[in-house]
Amino acid sequence: MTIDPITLAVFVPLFGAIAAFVFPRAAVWLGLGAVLATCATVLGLAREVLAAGEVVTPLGGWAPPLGISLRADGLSVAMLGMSAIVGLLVSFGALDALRDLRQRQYFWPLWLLLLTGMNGVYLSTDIFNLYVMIEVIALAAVGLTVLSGTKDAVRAGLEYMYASILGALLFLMGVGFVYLQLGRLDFAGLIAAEPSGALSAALALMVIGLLLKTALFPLHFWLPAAHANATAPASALLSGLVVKAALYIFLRLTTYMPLPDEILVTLIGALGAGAVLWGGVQALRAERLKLLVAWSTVTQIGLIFLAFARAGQVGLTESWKAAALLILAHGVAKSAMFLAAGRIKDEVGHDRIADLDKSDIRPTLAQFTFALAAISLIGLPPSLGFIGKWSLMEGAMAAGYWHWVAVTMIGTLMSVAYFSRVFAGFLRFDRMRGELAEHKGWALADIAPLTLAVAAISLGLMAAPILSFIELGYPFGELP
Amino acid sequence: MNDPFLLFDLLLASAVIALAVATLSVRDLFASIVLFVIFGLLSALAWVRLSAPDVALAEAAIGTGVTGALLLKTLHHMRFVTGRLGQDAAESVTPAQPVPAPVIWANAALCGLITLGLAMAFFAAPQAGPGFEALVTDAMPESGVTHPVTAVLLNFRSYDTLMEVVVLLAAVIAVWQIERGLSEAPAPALGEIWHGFARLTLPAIVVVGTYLLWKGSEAPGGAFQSGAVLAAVGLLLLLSRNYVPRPAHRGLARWAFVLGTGVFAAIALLVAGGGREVFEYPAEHAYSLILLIEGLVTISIAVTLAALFHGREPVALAIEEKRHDT
Amino acid sequence: MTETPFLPLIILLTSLLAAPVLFALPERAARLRTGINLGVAALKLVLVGWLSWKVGQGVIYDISFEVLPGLEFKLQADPLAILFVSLSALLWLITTVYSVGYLESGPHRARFFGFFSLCVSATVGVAMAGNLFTFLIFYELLTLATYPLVIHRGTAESLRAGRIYLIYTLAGGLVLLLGTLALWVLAGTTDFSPGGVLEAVVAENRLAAQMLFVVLVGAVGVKAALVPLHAWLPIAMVAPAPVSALLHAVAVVKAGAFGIMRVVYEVFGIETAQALGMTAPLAALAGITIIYGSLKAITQDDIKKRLAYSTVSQVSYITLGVALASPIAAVGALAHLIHQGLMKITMFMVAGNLAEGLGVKKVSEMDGVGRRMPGTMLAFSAAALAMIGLPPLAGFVSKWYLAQGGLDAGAVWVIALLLGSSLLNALYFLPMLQRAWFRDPTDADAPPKQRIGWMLAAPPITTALMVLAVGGFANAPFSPLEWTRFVVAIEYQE
Amino acid sequence: MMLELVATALITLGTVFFIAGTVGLLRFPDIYCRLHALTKADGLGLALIALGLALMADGFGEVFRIILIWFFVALASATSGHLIAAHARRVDRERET
Amino acid sequence: MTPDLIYGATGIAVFAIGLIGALCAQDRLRRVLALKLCSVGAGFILVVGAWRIPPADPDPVPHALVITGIVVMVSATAVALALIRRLHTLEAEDDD
Repeated sequence: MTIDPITLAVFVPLFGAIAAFVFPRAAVWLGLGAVLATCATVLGLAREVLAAGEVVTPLGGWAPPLGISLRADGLSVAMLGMSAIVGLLVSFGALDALRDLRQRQYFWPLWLLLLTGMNGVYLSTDIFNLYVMIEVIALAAVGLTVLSGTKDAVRAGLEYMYASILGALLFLMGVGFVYLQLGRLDFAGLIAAEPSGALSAALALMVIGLLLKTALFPLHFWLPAAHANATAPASALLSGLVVKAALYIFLRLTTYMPLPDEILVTLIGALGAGAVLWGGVQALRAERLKLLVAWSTVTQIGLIFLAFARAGQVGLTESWKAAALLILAHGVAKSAMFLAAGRIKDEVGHDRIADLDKSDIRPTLAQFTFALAAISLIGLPPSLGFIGKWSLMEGAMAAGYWHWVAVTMIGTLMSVAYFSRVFAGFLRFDRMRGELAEHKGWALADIAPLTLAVAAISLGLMAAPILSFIELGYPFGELP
Repeated sequence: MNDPFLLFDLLLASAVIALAVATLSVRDLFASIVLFVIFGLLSALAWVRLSAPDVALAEAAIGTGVTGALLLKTLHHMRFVTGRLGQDAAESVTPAQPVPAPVIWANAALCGLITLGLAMAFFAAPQAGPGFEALVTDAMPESGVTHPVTAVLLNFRSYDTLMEVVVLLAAVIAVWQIERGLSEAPAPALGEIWHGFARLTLPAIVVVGTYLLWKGSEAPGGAFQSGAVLAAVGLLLLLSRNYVPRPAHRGLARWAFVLGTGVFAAIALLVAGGGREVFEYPAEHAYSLILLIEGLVTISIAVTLAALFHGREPVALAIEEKRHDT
Repeated sequence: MTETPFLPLIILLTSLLAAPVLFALPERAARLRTGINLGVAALKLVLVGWLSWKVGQGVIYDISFEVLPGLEFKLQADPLAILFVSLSALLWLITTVYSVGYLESGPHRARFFGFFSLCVSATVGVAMAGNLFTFLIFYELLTLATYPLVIHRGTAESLRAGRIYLIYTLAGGLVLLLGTLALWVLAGTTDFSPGGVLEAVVAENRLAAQMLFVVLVGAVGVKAALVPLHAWLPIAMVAPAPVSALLHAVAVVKAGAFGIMRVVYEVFGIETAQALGMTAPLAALAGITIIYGSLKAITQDDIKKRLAYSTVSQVSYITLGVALASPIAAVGALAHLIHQGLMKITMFMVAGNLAEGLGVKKVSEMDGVGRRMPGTMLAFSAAALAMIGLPPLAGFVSKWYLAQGGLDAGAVWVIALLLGSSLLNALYFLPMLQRAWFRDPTDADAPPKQRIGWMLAAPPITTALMVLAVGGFANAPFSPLEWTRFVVAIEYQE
Repeated sequence: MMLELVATALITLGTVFFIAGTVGLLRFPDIYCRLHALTKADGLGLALIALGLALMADGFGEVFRIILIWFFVALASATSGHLIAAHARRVDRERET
Repeated sequence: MTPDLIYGATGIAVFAIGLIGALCAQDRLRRVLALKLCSVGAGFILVVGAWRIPPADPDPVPHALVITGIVVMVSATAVALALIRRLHTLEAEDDD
């Protein structure tokens, strides 16, 4: 029995989830083992992709359009890799962050199902299959959102659930229209299709659904509360990884079914700009640390769409590469930041920004980690976020779209402003009620977020190999 | 075309639309749910008209039956919780911030536009155009079953179906997670007649469910419809308190939830190798493998749907009683 | 001819790798921390010495790797870089000694020295950046590493100053990013190369090139404290004395001035810049900054504020020398990069000592301090007189060359400017000397607030001696001035 | 032919009963009357339709299935009618107290 | 005029009604109902797409997809309803 790593990438976390659910007492170890095994699988797949450019497996031996095949190229493996590695580190972070036994028992199966769903999305070549996968993600993600069980979390989780279902149903409606027009649902069919009214409608439905799921302004309404009220590891997964799945589908779709009009590209860019500005304003006003971080996710999603629109329709192929870099950068940095924020909250006992400097406990290493992650999110060199922003602005400039450059710069300044609110809370010492408490300033639990944050910074110097890897198999539409 | 059924179609379509509007516009939530159930059944009828009996069965059993039961249970729970606080239980139970009228109109206009666009796109799309049917016909001999829908679900696109069962699994895990420690609204006393009814129907339902499963390989029916019907057994048992979940049953329940998914996935992997892909059942065993998978998936679906209805994970009674006291 | 191509990288890494170790050390491990600090600083100085020797012999160091297609991270050790690297390596060692003394009992020492180390790495990186992209990376790192130092005290005031500092420098960094991008888009390279990389662009699109000049010089001008972008500098003086010394003499302001050199000489090329008509306005701006800074300095009573405005003024000599577009003025500018560093670091360390030892923070409190801290005040006097431009001290040498350059470039107004500026320098430094030496202490019997240890006393005296030496032995081989001539020969492609 | 006529007549009659039941459901004043109309009329209507269909059935198997359908639907409607009435009575009592 | 056109229009109408409800409904439970309507609307479109002019058999693949969709939707509904129950209890406890 020899099984390709490409199928295992979906099956390993699935079996992990099953095992972790059936044996709740051993959930932690089974879960960790499954995530590790997923990492190994992805590594194996990466090797195959490096050798062959793309890997395709028709499941059940039925070739599309009748059957469903899995396909991996550079981009999908990059997304798989990001999920696996970020997921592994967040899993380590969860060991400490989830102190409640019941939370632990449910965290692992839900998280592994989430991983199953995400990996499934990254390997899928069939739009209906994508619909099922985003539902797997949605249910697992909502389960994780409300893991803390507080009223705010449940309320936010419900809001998230509504948005998720609606997004998925819009997508499903789009699938219906694709079928009406083409009589098939695989990507190859989409690529070959002539433009038509039904396909435009389908694209519109699917894109709106996906934008809702990925929380692009003004469809972001559900995100801040959901991400801010979840427990830290869940927030890290939701913000760092989950929103990327819908983004990835959007990327694939717009590559295979190009947006029919320049105006639409500009519109999406404008929504991105709106996200950057509105999210920035809200982050400036946020009273709690995790809420601020959640709003920063809104702005970062906007930034990714700015990158998408940076050079208009003509430059879409290149623009997607910039966006992909930003997606990876945000995935790593944001998960680090949420874990660090969770650590700070755990140590200090609250996460009210205005009162951080009153605390006589300073979890220094977590704060340092937070700052490192912020550097990447602000886009300061040499972080991956910086390289992403560089690519964004480079393309916009080369195309003469100075307005996108301006928005990016304003967004960057705003991010400096809202993150420095937090830094002030870390570094101010004259408002403490007493002496600085004897606190060693670090804990073993800081290692996972720190690793992520350091990765977010140093990956920037590896952008060239990353870029050449994600171009394997021509995911951005240049056919060989 | 002078199809005499067209009038029926038009009437049915208008009824479906009217019920959809009514579902969302009546004040009383209970009425709303009842209207929804009728809506679902009429939709199923429409699908029968469109020669989709499998879908109609699934919609009637799962989309309407199980969903309706879930909705009613939730309504009951909400009224119980609110009623306990001494408020008027008959009124809308969710504290609602009124949506400003302009927003409603804007949304309605937006939806109107969307509808218009979709309708235009729909009427411009090719009608009754070729789909997968030729491919399916060609592949049927190798599928191991004779009913095309079953062949699609459990062979050609079994990956989707596996993931669908995974969605169910995710749902039940999420629900158990969400309802940790939630106290239960006491079930209403249903009386002797009900118990007699339950006793009489239970075996019949089991027979029907099994029949549907068995029949699925050659005619409309199959794991999902059968699972839903069998889940009804669970519902009846739970409602009549003939079965009360105990903490000791948790382990068994977990196994039952994952049984279908696990075996389905395991078989998918095990058949691979020797030039065969994952999910590629050897033709000579395809029928038995599909039947095995369907059988186990049915059990999982039935148990899972019943568990979704029951909601919270069975917990120790002591905790439960304590919660009731407070 | 390349021998050990990794030498620049090693120099960069010495302090960069020391930083995490210093962060991780527990507060109590003071001895170990000091050992690492001094050891690494000394090691770096030795390595830099070796590097200078090699570069003096004509070895070219150049290491690079691709970050994005075509875009490289590039370190190079050209003579101009050596000039700045040597300055920072030398002064780092001295400032480290001083900081150890200064912060002996303060809180957060691990954090302080970690960022201190990072700050020096960033400076070295700025110096050795082989293209504007790499320059940008270290320029931003410098901002990030200095911010925690500026707000080290953690008071409301220092946080406010830190915020202003951060806003100015990060906005400047953002504009630099914009300029770098524009350069990359326009020229297809961001490499530093004598003579510039923009000739083709200038021929094609003069306006774009001019705008690019404004953007780039404006961006680095923030750190160089060119008026009107200087406001952060006087505010940032709330930082501890060693940090101020670092900011004013070694790292931040100098990185800005150095950036102006790189931009004018190696991005545009002096001839191109001149042809664009951008040098004259820059020179005028520098002139305005020189006078404005001096005038503001006169009105300050706070010693550190007065010194800060003095920096605003003095650093612009460098800009002026660059903008005059005359090789002789360039020699003056480059020499002033070193000279001003030595003079100003002396003064800030002295200011720190006065505050620590005597509690004197204002000029009006300086009566008779010369008698109470003679060594320290001698150092201060030497630096102040040099700053005014008393021959043969360091300041005189640079001003002399600047004046000659002015004549060379046909800008006679420069002479007047320099004379006026020297007069103003005298007006704000001499009263301080007069109070220190010729007035009786107001409370002569008051015991010193705290004894000044050798770690605080020795560094300013050392740097003061250097001030004397670089002036007195200006023409000796390997003196800054000699090296400067070497650099200018390259930049002017003679 | 004859059979078909009879069957059609039965089904039509059944439908009339159903309609009558529905009118009753909509027009009668309180829950008990409504239930009365509904269960009675529908029970009869169902039986008539089932009978009509059974006459037209292809074979014994189909007849058997129709009988089963009739049996279970009648059972379910009787039970649910009872449950609704019982519930209504309980609510009424609660309201009185 | 053929049934597929009639029911296709019905599906779109139902979807739109559900959409309005999902956006405007004030009541939590009713929003779930609205979403459920959307899913039925989408189901209509797929079933209509599968329909072929009578002597021909319909395409079984969309049928399978709709069945999958129905099961997925019931799962999502169950989770949403569980959240509603939980939230309602939490809010009620809060008011005590």
